Amino acid sequence: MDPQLPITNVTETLLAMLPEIFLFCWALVVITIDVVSKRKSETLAGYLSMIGLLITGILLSFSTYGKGFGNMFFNDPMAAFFKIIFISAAFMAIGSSFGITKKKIVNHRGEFFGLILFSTVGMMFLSASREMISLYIGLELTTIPLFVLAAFFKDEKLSIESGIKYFVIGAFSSALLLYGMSFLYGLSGTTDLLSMRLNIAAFHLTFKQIGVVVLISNIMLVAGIGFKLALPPFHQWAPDVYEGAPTPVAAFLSVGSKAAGLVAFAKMFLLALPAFYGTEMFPNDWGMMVGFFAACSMIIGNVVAIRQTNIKRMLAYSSIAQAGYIMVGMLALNEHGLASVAFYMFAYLFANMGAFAAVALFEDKTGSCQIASYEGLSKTSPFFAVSFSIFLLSLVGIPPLGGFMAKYKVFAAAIAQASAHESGQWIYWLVGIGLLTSVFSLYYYANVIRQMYFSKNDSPYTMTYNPAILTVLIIGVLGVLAAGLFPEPVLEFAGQISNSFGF
Amino acid sequence: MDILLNELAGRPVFWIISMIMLVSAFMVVTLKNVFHCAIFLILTLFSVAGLFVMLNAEFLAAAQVLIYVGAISILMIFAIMLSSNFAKDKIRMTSKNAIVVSLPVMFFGLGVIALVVKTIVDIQPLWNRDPADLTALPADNTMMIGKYLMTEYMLPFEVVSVLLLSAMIGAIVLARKERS
Amino acid sequence: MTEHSYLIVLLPAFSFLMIVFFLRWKEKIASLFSIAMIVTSLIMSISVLFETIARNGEAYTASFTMAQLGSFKLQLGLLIDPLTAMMLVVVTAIGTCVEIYSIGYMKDDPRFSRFFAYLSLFLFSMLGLVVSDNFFMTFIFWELVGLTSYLLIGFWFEKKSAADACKKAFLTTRVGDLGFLVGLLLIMYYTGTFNYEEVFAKIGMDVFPPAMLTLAAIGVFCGAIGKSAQFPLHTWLPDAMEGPTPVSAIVHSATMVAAGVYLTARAMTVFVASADASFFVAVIGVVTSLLAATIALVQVDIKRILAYSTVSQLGYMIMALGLYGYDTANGHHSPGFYAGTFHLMTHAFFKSLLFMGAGSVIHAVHTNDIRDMGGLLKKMPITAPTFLIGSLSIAGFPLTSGFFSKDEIVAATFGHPVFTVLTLLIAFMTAFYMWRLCFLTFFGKPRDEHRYEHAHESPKTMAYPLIFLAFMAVFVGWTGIPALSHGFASFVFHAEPYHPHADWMNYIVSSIVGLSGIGLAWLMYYKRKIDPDKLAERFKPIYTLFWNKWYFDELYDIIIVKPILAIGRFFWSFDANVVDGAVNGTAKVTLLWADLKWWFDRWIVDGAVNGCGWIVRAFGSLLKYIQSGRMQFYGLFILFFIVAAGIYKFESAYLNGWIFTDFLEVTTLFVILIGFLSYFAKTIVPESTTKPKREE
Amino acid sequence: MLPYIAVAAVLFSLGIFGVLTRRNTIGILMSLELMFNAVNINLVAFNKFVWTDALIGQMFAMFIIVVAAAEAVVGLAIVLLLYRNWQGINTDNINIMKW
Amino acid sequence: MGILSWLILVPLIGMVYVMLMPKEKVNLIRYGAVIISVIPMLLSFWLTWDYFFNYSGSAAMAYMEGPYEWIPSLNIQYLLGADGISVPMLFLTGLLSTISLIASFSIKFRVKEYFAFFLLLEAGMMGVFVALDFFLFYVFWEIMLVPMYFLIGVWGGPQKEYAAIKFFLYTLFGSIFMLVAILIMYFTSEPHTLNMLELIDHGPTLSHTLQMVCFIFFFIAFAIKVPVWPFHTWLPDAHVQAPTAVSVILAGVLLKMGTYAMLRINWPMFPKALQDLSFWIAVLGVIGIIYGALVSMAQKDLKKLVAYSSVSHMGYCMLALAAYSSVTAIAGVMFQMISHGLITGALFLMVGVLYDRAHTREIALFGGLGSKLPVYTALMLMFSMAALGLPGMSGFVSEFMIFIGAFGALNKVLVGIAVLGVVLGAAYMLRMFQNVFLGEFNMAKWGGLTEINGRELLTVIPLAILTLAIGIYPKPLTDLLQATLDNLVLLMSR
Repeated sequence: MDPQLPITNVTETLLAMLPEIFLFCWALVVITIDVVSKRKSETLAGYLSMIGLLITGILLSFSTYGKGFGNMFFNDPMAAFFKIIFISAAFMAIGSSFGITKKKIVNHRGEFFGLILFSTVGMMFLSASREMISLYIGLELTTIPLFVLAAFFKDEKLSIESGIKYFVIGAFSSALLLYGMSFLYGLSGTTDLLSMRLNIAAFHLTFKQIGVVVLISNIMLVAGIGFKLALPPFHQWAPDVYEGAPTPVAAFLSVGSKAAGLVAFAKMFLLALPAFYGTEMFPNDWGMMVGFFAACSMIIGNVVAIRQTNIKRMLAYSSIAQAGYIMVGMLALNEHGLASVAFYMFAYLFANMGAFAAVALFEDKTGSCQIASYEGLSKTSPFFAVSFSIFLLSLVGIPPLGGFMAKYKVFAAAIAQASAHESGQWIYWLVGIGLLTSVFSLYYYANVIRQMYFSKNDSPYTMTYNPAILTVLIIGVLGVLAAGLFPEPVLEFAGQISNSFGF
Repeated sequence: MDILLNELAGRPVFWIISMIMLVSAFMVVTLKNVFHCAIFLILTLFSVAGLFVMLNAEFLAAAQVLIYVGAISILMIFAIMLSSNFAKDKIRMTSKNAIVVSLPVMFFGLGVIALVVKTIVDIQPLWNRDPADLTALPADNTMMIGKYLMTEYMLPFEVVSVLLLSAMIGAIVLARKERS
Repeated sequence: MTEHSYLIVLLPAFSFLMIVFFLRWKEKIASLFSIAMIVTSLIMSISVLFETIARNGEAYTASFTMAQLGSFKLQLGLLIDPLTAMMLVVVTAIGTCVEIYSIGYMKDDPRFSRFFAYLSLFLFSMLGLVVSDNFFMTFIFWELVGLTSYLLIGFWFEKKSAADACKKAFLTTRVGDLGFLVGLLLIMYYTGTFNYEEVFAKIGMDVFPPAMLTLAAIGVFCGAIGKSAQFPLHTWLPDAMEGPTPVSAIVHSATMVAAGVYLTARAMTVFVASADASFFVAVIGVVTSLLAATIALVQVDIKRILAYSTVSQLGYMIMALGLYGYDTANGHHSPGFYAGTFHLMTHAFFKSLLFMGAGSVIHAVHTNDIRDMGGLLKKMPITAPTFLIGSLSIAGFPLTSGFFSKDEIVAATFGHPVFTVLTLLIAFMTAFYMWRLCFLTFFGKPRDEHRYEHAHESPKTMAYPLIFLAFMAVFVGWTGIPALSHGFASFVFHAEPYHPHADWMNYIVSSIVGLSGIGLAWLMYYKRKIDPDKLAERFKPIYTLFWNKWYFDELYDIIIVKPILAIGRFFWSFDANVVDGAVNGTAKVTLLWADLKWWFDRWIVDGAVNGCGWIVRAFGSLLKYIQSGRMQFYGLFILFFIVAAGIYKFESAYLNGWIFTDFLEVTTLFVILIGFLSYFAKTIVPESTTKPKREE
Repeated sequence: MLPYIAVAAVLFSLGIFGVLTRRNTIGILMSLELMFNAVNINLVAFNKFVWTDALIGQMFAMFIIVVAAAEAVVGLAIVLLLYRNWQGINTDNINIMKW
Repeated sequence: MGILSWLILVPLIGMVYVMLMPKEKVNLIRYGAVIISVIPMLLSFWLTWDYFFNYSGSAAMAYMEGPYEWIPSLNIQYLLGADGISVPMLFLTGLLSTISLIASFSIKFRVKEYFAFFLLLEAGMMGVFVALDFFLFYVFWEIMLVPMYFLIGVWGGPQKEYAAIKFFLYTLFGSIFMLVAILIMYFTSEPHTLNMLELIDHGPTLSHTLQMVCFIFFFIAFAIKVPVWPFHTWLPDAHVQAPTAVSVILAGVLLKMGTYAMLRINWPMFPKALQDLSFWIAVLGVIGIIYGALVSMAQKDLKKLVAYSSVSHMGYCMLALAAYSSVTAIAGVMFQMISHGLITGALFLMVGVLYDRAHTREIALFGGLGSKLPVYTALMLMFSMAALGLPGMSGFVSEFMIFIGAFGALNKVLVGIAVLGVVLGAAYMLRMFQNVFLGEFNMAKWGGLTEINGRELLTVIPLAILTLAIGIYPKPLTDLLQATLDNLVLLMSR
């Protein structure tokens, strides 16, 4: 189960933690340089952050699997995989924020990027923890900078509103999560997730049943983590926040924060509580409950998105829906399950970050987020239209783009689970809902494409690209295509995650 | 319920502290004047600290007092004073809202208690242990905590400091008035 | 020559291709080329005929595989037996006449060469039909003659009536083909082959259940009904007279419409095996014949009279064949087969003669209405006598072809008194209406002086064929004179010569019938002893019925055409509205979550659904408020679900499903919960806050 | 142990109630603190009555206190922004974005 | 790289070429695209030729390429192959693609994008007909949707947006069923595989319920593409709104994918389910025949009429497919697919020719065009006659084979009803022909119409020749199909 050599001494531990440490220091460097340079350069902080992320990525490739500080730091394939996702998400979010740093947040560029990096550090710690306390702290380190980032346009009501909404609901959910965690601690006497799993199993065997307190913790944990995933019915903050927050932040929320939530979910439920998955553990089971929420997510996300006229709001609902698909993969407790989640996240990263980058670019140019204002763009800015269409089509799940591969993998996992166990038949329904709603989703994604392509008029706008956003768009397109056409390395990597979880 | 009553019967101090805590918490969530709320919040936090002491968590109690009472509450009072003219600003809760909310909240609270009771009954030896069987908490738990913080919990400790740093930076960025 | 007989078929096709691709612009050459081809075919046909006679009527076969899948084969093949040889000569001979005739008739037509192309194509198809050795090939050419008929009827397609008529002809015959196809399917299913000889052999081996055999036979006969314009599909033929007259002469009198008779004769073995089918055939034949004759009595359009006459005569032949099948099936001897095929031949000549004559007349007076003619005998020294000869022949005047062949048909009905009486009645009517036509057209005073003045004899190219055909109309029937050893009969019955009744009584009766018909017409229209108008007044209902052709067109329009169109439109509207609506509906149901009003107005227009729609709408418009924009409500929403999930789980675990027992209840409660929440959300939103326009 | 858990449950519920009903944003922050405190009581109580061999519960509570402090700081900063932009911190007005 | 890969790759290369051209060089783009598309066409011709002479005797897959590992962790392979049922389809695709590209010269705006999408579409179509790995098949199946969506949506008629999204949604809706079925097949097979040929062996070992479920799922997916009544409503919209060349491809190739996939996957894989359901499939087919014909009769728009006639014609395919035990019927399906591709493709081209000149397709507005446009009329007559199943044309052979085969294998009454379609088919075609080409010519209104030009003739004539050739001498095609179909029938009758 632990294929990795344990890290024995502090030096090795620190070496294993090098990417995180480096990134944290780099964040400080970025902030400092920005302050020291009197915030003269529009782009310096941004490029510095991107470079820092690149270096982190390089460092990451040298880091080893293993654990340190007890179980507080536990570098396993899942951590490594998701760290890549976090770093890439941060990279692309930063790349798409050059527009706003140029005009809107002139005085706090360094802090803006620094906070994104802090949040990334939090995510990385989160993904590398196998212990409830560090998990929680990682989660908070992820979220708290995001509260600030959401409200970063200090004189725009929308941004402030999104900030306060995100904050209140976030803190509320975090309290709920903690409450659930406290009961788990009460049951198992440990915060180490693996020991918790063993303890609970042992107690379950000893006492025949360990009471309905697990029920409370399950529900509370789902609510707390569901908030991060924007999983209905814990999703309502998402559209508002995405709409109000700076677009790159919304992008980062929709990918990075979501991925962090997934990691937390996987760790809490698949690592600590897998025994309570099925209906035989009724009423303490969580499988069907999460399945229900996933179904809600797919339905509500896709259905409501159809009505949206604001593209950020539409993408928010779309990301709510995507969370549902991911959860379908999460619910498949087999060797494909987690791998599919990870892979989905990987493909989703490029498509969604790309889409948000396009939206950010357009918003910087025109100040509008209305879908209708995308009319006729394909003639004036073909590259923009093509790449945006590719992102959207990938989100729909059209082969050979990454989104399709991801959906395929997820549904394959679910069907493998459903066809293997009699009690898992309900997953078929989930798959059915997922597939049906993914057809619906076409409607609103295609609507944007329709605006860009089918109009007879030329758009009054012509996009201009700065190097950063161009990089982001190109990375997005290449990533989406690569994830669809040559996904093997990623899939193999993702497969290791399942292995390390014991599936 | 019997269990609850039995246990309560023998502990007047707990009874008093928790009552103070709950009543003042109730005040916090119902009073109109937000400044009064803050005062009651301090009282609540104090009583929580008291409970911590009863639970052999002296260091925690101290931290509670220091951090919450000493820092957060004061911060809040500052915020209140900064953000509102508290003499005039008496925001009322809408009654409809309160009623509708109180229903699920009551369900929630009673449900949790009921489930806990049920669990205690179900897993008798685990959760309702005879105090005699328990190894007592180390008396020098403050020292223990110190040790923990420097060994096992070193990493979260550091990460929390990063968290605090980032929160601080964030708060400064947000709170700072821009020169335009 | 027989082994090259495929050339007979292919030469007209060659002519068609040549004209279409190369000779289209050179009208003279086109027509001459076409004639040259058909004459060659004629010569070859004659030689084939003699060779067949020399072979003692033995069949010659050759085949070519078109497609093959395992044992299933589609083949083209030749079957040259006496029947084929006879038909080859008839078709090519009349074809030759018509093509020559057309040079004159179509002289000034802008699509002159195209006409010859079509004629060649028709001849190709017709000859292919004649020589085919299997049902499949027959069916192919059967359809092809249908196509060419379509093209030729619609040759002057600018005329709406022509355009309508060609469509009607094609469609009506296709209805018959439907039956033919089913018959073919049955034959294929039970015998596994289409080849005539194999099918007949298989029938002898009892592979067919009797009922299925009858069905198959009737199916095949349906083809004949359509093509030969038998009741109830006879309505297209009179309309088909919208085509140029040479077309009527060859396609719609002599050859194509006779294809049905030919098919029946060709497949006689099948009918012989099923008495019921044969009887059906006979009845259809006689009914058609009678029906058409009655209609012909009162018509005034010269070509239509001839058309109904054609229908009537075809019914005659069909009846004869049917009776043959019936009698043979019952073990009796009958001359029906001989009579039918014999009449087929004679009729081809005299009817094409009549049509061409009529064409000549029309050419001269530029009208079809016989009431506007009269006294043309003097003006048209060639047309009129030949026409009269033709009329004599069809009326059964002794020693003409029609006399001998019709006589055999009457002979075939012996043993079936009803048929005998009807046959004689029809013969009487035939003589009457044909001579009514003759008297009105050629005798008496001209009724339209203007037209009369301009009338003139047709050019030589039109006249010579008439003379030739008149000659044939008299003498071709002599091949069947019993006294001359029944030449025709023994020829077609090569294997088993059968001597028909050479009954003098028979001859006398039919002569009397024919002559009395002529006489009545003479009395009414020449001598004016009986006023036809008064007679019409007297029998007004019957007259009207006949005049309106028994209302068949109207009937079909009401019971078939209109309903089909209506159903088509209905399905279409169904398609456009309901199916689409339902499908779009499911997509739109999604929208209804957010805002149902629009959906409601647009899609639920039906009153019945209103109640349902209202509930959904009310619910849907409430749901919108869930996304109320108030963060505390969002928190409440979370709390609600936590509590709901807890209650649900706890309840079903420990209260044994006291509240929630099944999925439906849970769903209902869930829906109620959502509804309540959204209602609540709505109430806590201050009314004044409407969604502001945020960005422009 | 039960009284502590029960009291914590009630405190937690009161916190929820406050978060969901206070129309003053700072009131919401206060109620959040109540919730966190309830969690802490839980943890410490479990540590005292069930799992006495280590101080995990107390450690956890410690971290929660710190995190709660950080959250409060950020929250108050945002409240300040609210006040600047809306000239008030009443939650009723903060619903520009909806539907 | 085998020939099959090149078939897919060449259009993609063409797409890249078109994308690299500056958009002002319209002619370079047009001619380049056509020339590049000629290569796969010639390849497909050669393939047909080679298959006919070298492989047609055996039922085995010829020209197998792969399996090469593509995504080993999901057992997804790159596996191509062609047999007797793919080769004619490839032929058709190659031919119609080139013809449509030539017909696309009338596209005047956004030429570059148009041709790029078209070539992508061609690659997708080729891929569907050669893919033997389920995943690969699905990918190609879906890839076509995108260019199609754009082709309809950007260059289509007045209601293009609705039509485009409807097409997209419908097809996607169908494909999700296919996806589920593929996954079920994958996970029930041991070892897990996506190789169609292996799954064909695996299918009958499934439990009866699972067979039924998978069968129905596949059926829905393919039926929407065919389209089988009642899944047909996307078709008239898509056809009518699409530009001419796209309609041609839609009718000529895309619809065939449904029936092809049924023959390739659905039918042989679940013989038991097929045997249980064949009656109902036949019923759907018959309803389609009659319904399509009746609805065609009510149409006022020329193109819509042709579109609905497709519903009717594909109904024949379904009827014959239901008669799975008869080689004749299945051969009829293949014939019908080819002949419908040729004939309806040609009809759409012809309608497009008229539309380019008259800018309307309203049947009632025309009349008597026969006297003004003789060549056009003659061609139109020929194709109308072919469509209504006149002997000597491919449509007749196919319908005849279908009837013969279905009559032996199916409920006779049902086939009897289906035969009615022959008359109805004649009825709507003749109605149309009469109203448009016969009758009086309105000189004032349509005096300016010009005769069909050389380029347009170039697109139509090959179709005419093939239609006639197959109609007159179908034996080469039956020889080509024989072995494959025998084997298929064996598989389907397991």
